[in-house]
Amino acid sequence: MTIKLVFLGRLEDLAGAGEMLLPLDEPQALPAILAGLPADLAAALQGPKVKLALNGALLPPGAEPVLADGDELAFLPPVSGG
Amino acid sequence: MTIKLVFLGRLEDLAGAGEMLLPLDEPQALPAILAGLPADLAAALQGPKVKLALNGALLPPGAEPVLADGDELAFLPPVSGG
Amino acid sequence: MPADVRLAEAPFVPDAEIGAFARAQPQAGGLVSFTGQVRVDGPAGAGDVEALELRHYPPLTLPGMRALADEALARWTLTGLLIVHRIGVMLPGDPIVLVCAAARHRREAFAAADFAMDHLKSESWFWKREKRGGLWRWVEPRAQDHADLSRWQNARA
Amino acid sequence: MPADVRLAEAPFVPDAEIGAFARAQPQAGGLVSFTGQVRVDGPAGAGDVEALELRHYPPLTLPGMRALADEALARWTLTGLLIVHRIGVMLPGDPIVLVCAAARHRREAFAAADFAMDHLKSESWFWKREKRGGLWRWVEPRAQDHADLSRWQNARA
Repeated sequence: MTIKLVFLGRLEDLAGAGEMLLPLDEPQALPAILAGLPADLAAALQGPKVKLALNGALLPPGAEPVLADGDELAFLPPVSGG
Repeated sequence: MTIKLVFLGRLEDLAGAGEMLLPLDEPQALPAILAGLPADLAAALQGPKVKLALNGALLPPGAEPVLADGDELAFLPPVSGG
Repeated sequence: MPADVRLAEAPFVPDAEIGAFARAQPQAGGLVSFTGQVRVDGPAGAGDVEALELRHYPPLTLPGMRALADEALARWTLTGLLIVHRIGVMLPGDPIVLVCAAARHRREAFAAADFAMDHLKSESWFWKREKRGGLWRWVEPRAQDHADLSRWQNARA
Repeated sequence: MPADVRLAEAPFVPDAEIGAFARAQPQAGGLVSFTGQVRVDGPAGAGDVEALELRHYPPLTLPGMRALADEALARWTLTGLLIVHRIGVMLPGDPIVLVCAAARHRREAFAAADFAMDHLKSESWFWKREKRGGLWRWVEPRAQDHADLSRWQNARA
């Protein structure tokens, strides 16, 4: 199974790409997925102002989604100002 | 000598024309000029909200101009709303 | 930066004016326009406005509009200001007034356009009559206009 | 009356949009437009913005703009509302955003356009980067945007 991570704004620069496809052996919770990423990226993705959207729907703060095949998880840093 | 009276807004309807040329024998103050006009028009021209402009310049409230040859006196009722 | 202030005796095209104004304002980050037009009241009815006429007093009208523009320029930092006002007889759908304000920052453009409209509506030397059911009738001042004006009498709103 | 809400991937012409919008609003007495454009900073300098890019997240961006339009329609009595927002790379002078609001009465048109801009700027899903001196840099949130938003959190402003 494969999941897709999407990085917006400055998180894209940190990740080196706007999207990342990850193969998974089985559904995994977010902390386990982050543990497989470079430490600086994982830290930035867990920043207090970063919001999450699972398959296009915003998650409430503190949600710890479990990702399965085909899921898309977007990391949304604060939007830019005027 | 001749003076010109200018009537704006609904005062024009009352006066029957937008302008009136009046021959004068000598310079006259406003009350004497108004005395020569139809009573209903004279009353309307003296309404508390009617402003006066002499030769294109607004007069302060209560001004009693004396008009001489070539003068133009405009009677300006309240302007219309939005 | 002088304002562009005009009386129009014939119909004008607001979007053409807005486009020309915008192209002259490359330093602006934000441009606000207000267009006032003679409303079409929907399916024709006896009470609808058939025509509108604006009369003015030339020695006062344009100088008054220029003074208003100067006040807006003094009050906000604008890169440009345009005021066009129709006089004469207008039909439903015709533009009556156009105000465009441009500024580096959008709040100044909004405030200046809003300010100019409130003052144009209530303090400019225009007398308006409307034709309904074939009869012309002068339009009286509105209390709302004075309320609108009072918004600007304290600090910079 | 549904709002017309669009993302534009290529340059658009605000005055053409404004004109088409206005011609579809004969029942409106007042139309307000706001155009935001990439500022030209004057004589070229090393600190000037050479280009601007807006990225977005498609599953959220347009739905969020539509929800904002619905909120404006619920809050004011409008005859029409148009929101067009660019995405992608823009150059100085290019339009970024256009909001048009039309209403029978001008104050509602002004308020709705102002409200839509405050919310578009601070709550829409756009991430902006600027190119200066050949280098791209992400633009951070601004405190001013939150102040702008707070204007709308009490009663109908």
